[in-house]
Amino acid sequence: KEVTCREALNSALDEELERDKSVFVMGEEVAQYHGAYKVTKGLFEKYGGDRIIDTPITEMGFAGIGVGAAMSGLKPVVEFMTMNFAMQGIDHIINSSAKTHYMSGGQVKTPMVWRGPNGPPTSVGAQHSQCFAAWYGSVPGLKVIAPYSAEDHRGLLKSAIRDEDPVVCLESELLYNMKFTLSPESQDKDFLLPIGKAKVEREGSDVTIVGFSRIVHNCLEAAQLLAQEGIKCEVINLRSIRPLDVETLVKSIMKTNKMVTVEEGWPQHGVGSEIVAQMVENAFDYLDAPIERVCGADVPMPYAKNLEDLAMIQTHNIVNAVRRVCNRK
Amino acid sequence: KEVTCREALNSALDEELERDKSVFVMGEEVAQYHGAYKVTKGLFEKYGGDRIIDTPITEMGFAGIGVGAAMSGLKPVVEFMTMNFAMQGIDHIINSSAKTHYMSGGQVKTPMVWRGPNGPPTSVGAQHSQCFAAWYGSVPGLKVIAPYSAEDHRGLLKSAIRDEDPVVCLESELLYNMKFTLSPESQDKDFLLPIGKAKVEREGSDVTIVGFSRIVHNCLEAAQLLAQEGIKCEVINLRSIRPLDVETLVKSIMKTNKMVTVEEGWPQHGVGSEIVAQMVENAFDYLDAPIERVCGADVPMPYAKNLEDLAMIQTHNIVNAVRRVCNRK
Amino acid sequence: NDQVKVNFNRPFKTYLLEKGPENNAVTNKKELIDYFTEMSRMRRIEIVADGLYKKKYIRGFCHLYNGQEAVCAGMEYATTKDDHVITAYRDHTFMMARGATPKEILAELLMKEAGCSKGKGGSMHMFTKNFYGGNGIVGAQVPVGAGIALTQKYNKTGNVCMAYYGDGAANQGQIFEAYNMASLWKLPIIFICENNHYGMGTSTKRAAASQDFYTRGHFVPGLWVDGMNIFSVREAGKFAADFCRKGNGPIVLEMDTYRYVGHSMSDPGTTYRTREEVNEVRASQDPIEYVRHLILTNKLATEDELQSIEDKIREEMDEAADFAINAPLPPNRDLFTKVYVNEVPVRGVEKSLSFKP
Amino acid sequence: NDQVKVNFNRPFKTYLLEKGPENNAVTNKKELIDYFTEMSRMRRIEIVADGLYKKKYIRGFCHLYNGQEAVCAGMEYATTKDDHVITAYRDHTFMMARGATPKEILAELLMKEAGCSKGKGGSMHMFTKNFYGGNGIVGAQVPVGAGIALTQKYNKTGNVCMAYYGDGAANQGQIFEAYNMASLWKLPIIFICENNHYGMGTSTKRAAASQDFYTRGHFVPGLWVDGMNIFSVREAGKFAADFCRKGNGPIVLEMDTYRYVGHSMSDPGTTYRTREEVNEVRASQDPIEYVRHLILTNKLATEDELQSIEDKIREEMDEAADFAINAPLPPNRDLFTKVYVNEVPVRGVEKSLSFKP
Ligand SMILES: Cc1ncc(C[n+]2csc(CCOP(=O)(O)OP(=O)(O)O)c2C)c(N)n1
Ligand SMILES: Cc1ncc(C[n+]2csc(CCOP(=O)(O)OP(=O)(O)O)c2C)c(N)n1
Ligand SMILES: [Mg+2]
Ligand SMILES: [Mg+2]
Repeated sequence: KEVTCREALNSALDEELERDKSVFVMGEEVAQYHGAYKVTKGLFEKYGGDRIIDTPITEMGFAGIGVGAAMSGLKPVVEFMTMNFAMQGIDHIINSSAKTHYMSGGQVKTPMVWRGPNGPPTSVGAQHSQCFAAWYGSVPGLKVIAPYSAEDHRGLLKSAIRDEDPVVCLESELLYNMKFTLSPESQDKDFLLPIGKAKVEREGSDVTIVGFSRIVHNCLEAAQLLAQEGIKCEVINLRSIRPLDVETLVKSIMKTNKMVTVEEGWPQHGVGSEIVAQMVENAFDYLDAPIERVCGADVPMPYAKNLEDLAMIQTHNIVNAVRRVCNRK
Repeated sequence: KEVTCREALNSALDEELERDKSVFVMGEEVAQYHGAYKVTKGLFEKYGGDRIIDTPITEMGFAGIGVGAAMSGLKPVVEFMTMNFAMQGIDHIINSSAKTHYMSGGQVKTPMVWRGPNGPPTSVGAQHSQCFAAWYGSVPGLKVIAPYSAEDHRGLLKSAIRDEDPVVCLESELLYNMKFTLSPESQDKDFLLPIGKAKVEREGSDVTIVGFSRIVHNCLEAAQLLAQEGIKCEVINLRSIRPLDVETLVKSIMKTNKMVTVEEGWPQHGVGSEIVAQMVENAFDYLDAPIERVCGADVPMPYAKNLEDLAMIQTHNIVNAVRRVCNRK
Repeated sequence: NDQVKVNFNRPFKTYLLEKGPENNAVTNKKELIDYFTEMSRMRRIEIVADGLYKKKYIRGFCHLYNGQEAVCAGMEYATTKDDHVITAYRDHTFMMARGATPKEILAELLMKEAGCSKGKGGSMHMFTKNFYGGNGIVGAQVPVGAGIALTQKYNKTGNVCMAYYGDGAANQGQIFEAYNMASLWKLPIIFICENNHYGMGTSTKRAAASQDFYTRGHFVPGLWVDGMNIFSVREAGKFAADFCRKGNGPIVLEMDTYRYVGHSMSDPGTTYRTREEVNEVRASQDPIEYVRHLILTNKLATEDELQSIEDKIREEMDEAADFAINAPLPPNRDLFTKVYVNEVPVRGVEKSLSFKP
Repeated sequence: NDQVKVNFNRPFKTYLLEKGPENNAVTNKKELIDYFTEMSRMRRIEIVADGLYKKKYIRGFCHLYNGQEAVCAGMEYATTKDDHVITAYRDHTFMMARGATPKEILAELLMKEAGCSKGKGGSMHMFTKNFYGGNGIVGAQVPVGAGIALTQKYNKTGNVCMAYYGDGAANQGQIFEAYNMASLWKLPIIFICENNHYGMGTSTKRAAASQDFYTRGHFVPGLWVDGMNIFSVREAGKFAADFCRKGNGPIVLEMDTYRYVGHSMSDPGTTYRTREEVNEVRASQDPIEYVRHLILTNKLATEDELQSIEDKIREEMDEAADFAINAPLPPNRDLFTKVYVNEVPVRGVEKSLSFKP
């Protein structure tokens, strides 16, 4: 069955709303408008305004309301129109949701999902293009997922909703329309993907390419191009940013001895930096070449297409990096 | 001359207020109460309420006001009582101050300083102990400084105030009372330290220890202890998180071939991760051992002293890490 | 017949309400003794905490409630334990009002495993049944409270949420966002502004363009309440809870009250206000002395009887303090637990000191 | 004598003001022709942008102002170019009102180096003298505007800042924080709520517990203004600027207006409101048609004369569009410049593609 990632998210929400009456969805335009990106299409009609709640444009306020609802027994799925706007309510994500279980000695739980499109779409400029994977991924108490395929979207979001901890789900506007085949298992109402486990999307023995979210597509594309040159790439889709599946990465690098990390966010203190640090800590003696990081350019996102193209990762950037890593003597 | 870091900040503010009428200070309790940590003592009396402005407890609002003032020609020094509360206004720091110069094609400037105590003091629990170095350090358009000594505090804050870009100044409550000797040069009214340059606090040939802010003290302590075992540590005080002085780090590691990074923040996507990634990129062939990261434990900060001591870096943790790095065969 | 009628000499002020509560209340011996006892316990636990702090048993922030007891106590007598409460960092007495024992509260302050948050939360982060802390970010607890109220509406429990915040917090934007959504969605929430006239060292008139906090909800009805009088508080609380339970949506209560002590332990509390001001409030409006006075003038108990209540409280708190002092710290392993609901590997300060469940 | 008296059929409503402006205004031929011209230029540039968008010359968000022209234009005629303006993302016409040329505006939309932001900002991020954008985060521009007003007070310039925001934005907490500080500090700021009745697909009554946006400052005086009538806007603007310049602090103007088009280009704008509603407003309240009507009924110009103004505008805008289409993209090097005021090394997507100044 071919579905878009939008449909995958939609079906995951639908099934979990159906399954558990304590699950509800809130956010700007999620109900009557069906979501700015139509992810919640049809849910308002099916579940009504008590469970699919349109909020005013007050991110800090409804983030706090989400936390309070979670603390008192509900399971909110809080949509931010984009994760850029979540910055207005980020204090609640960090200080109210992530830290409370610990601070309360385990008494209070905040089972909830914070979701929305993250990272650069195209042509919307600097304030609407930031990737927050590294920020949220740094915070103990949060889990952070970043689905790539339709299967990822279904399996991870369903797991996130059922999780007892707060989970940040970083989506990509550019993936919403992308189509993937759903395996029969993944169509099951109880199909869950474990949070904290990466997926080897393609096996290879020469070099490991690691990415997450939308850019996995380009990683796979690069791998295909490189195969024609005889370079066998292993492509790892992280799926989760936190917990980070270091084990799978180490296993891969022990085989390939080379790695390229790929992320759309800024380089400094990024997911790539952490992966390099982990590989140095855990697989130093297996490293045959310095790990290269391919990242979004270290600038606020420009609007002009030529500049934006240069600011965003293109498949050839990954190809170049892999070649350099593989050709190093 | 011996002064505390609090006095160093205070004199820097005083001199810059004196020098440039467009400089003003705003924040909670900065004027009549002299600052929650007394950093602004005496300034209200000297410069009056128009230039030393007490704000209500509305971080998002006054952060925005600071940006607007900077855009229209003033040079605000915005104090957050602690950087934890800056999270309420972080959207303005990122989206309004850091990105505007770029988005406007260079037309609009936001020369301003965002300052306040950052990272763990002691015994105030999870919501008041977060380190934001990695977050702010990831953002193009921002400069981020993290002074250690009294000289650092004076020279970096004065540079920050005179800088044409927005600068985040991450201080440490635990340093405010710490005394340092000020060299004669550093007492000069025009004493400036360059933003983006690290300082070699202690030279050594066996291993490089890198830290910033308060923990540099422990790095130096560790170096002294290790000297007794014959391990010669080079200690680098980063001073700036962004731009990160990769050059100085590379120079050091080319000499010592070993490194330990030390930071009080959480490990994942931290400053240490970036340093490891940079060393792998720039000095791979000089690395004789995996770089070890010593970081705050990956938990929300607990209150109980025994747990807090375990969550925070102690000098012996640095010593242990250095020994491991040096004894690796 | 031990009924006592109390007239309020600082009457309610109403906002967007046709009629507020009556400016008097009826009480009786049992209630009066209860109120005296409960408020005295509140006062006492803070005095004990203060002493323990000065002896360095307690570290960090420690915000005491002395002077404000009538608010916390009065609201509890106006509602039920199935209703919900959230407040900021000045939370010790709220814990007690919600049923937590002095032992677990003091043990928490003393960082012990037996503390209500297992020593992990401290003064600002205490939680118990239907009480959601103990929050350190000024104002943040208010929308969280609205979320708790949302749950009540969602589950049709008929219960309300009381969300407390200070006069300083009252300017935070997120509180206005909460007012708006609570009104739109008719959430059963009582917004309770404890106006103790200062946010740290800043008096209300330097922080708030309008100091009529009971009107600050703008489209939310409100009541100004003498927060030093437990009966005013109780009547306002009943009125407000009833208003919410009827599905009218939120209401704001401004509690006019006073903090006798400094903001936290490092603040002497006398640089931004005079000692005279503090003494004057203490002498003329103390909430406990007021109840004592009612009891004595109505001859419902003797001075000796009250003294013996106080002695018992002193004993209870001293015992709790002893317990807390002698209780063990949390085990080191706890550093790594409760980060998530299930135990997972957690990195320590050194990688080699990491936790494996 | 070409004076024309205009009576407002939708009178002002005042809030916390003893007296608002008169419900009429006097104008003359020159003004009427100017207003007609300026508003027509505003309408036209948006129509051209719309066309260029549909031809895929413009990408991403593009928020048009059609229908709201009287607000932006009227306020400009009430103030001077030394006063300051900040708005959200619906900003093209504000740029023009502040003196930017259609060429630089359209070039920006078409991502060209000749654009006002050198192609880096796009539709939402335009800036020019005393105009601070073009801001994409709903509500954030309002405290920033208060900061610009702070500068005016600090430097005693006698100028005011106009901070625009939508009805949807009006619920954002930071706006209330700005109201409070602006009042406390008596900042010369005009808060201008452009109530076009929808924030994206949400009507005001679903988003705001009170839809009287001119009163939402609570302690800030306010005026409700017919935002479809440039004279009402102008009189309100003069009144407000005068109020601010006298040191009275802030004032809120609610501009009742309407957006003819969808929220942005992907929104047809007809799922949450009916086509009839849109057509009805357009037919009965159009701000440009109103001025045309005044000119014609007062015989200050002929239809032909107005037509020739419109033709000239069309020419101006077509020329600007041509210019924009043919202008070059920014040089690739620009990717790395203006991150900071001084050029510094910047990392590219690949480290090897990094910039060295
Ligand atoms: C967002 C935020 N800003 C600042 C602080 C520091 N702070 C803690 S309490 C306080 C004063 C609050 O005053 P008020 O709301 O009146 O409560 P009170 O202490 O009087 O009970 C401040 C500024 C904080 N904890 N959180
Ligand atoms: C903080 C934030 N939240 C959400 C958005 C997405 N968004 C952009 S415009 C808009 C609607 C704003 O409506 P209104 O303030 O009425 O202005 P109008 O578009 O009608 O001019 C929304 C929700 C945003 N840009 N910023
Ligand atoms: Mg107070
Ligand atoms: Mg609108």
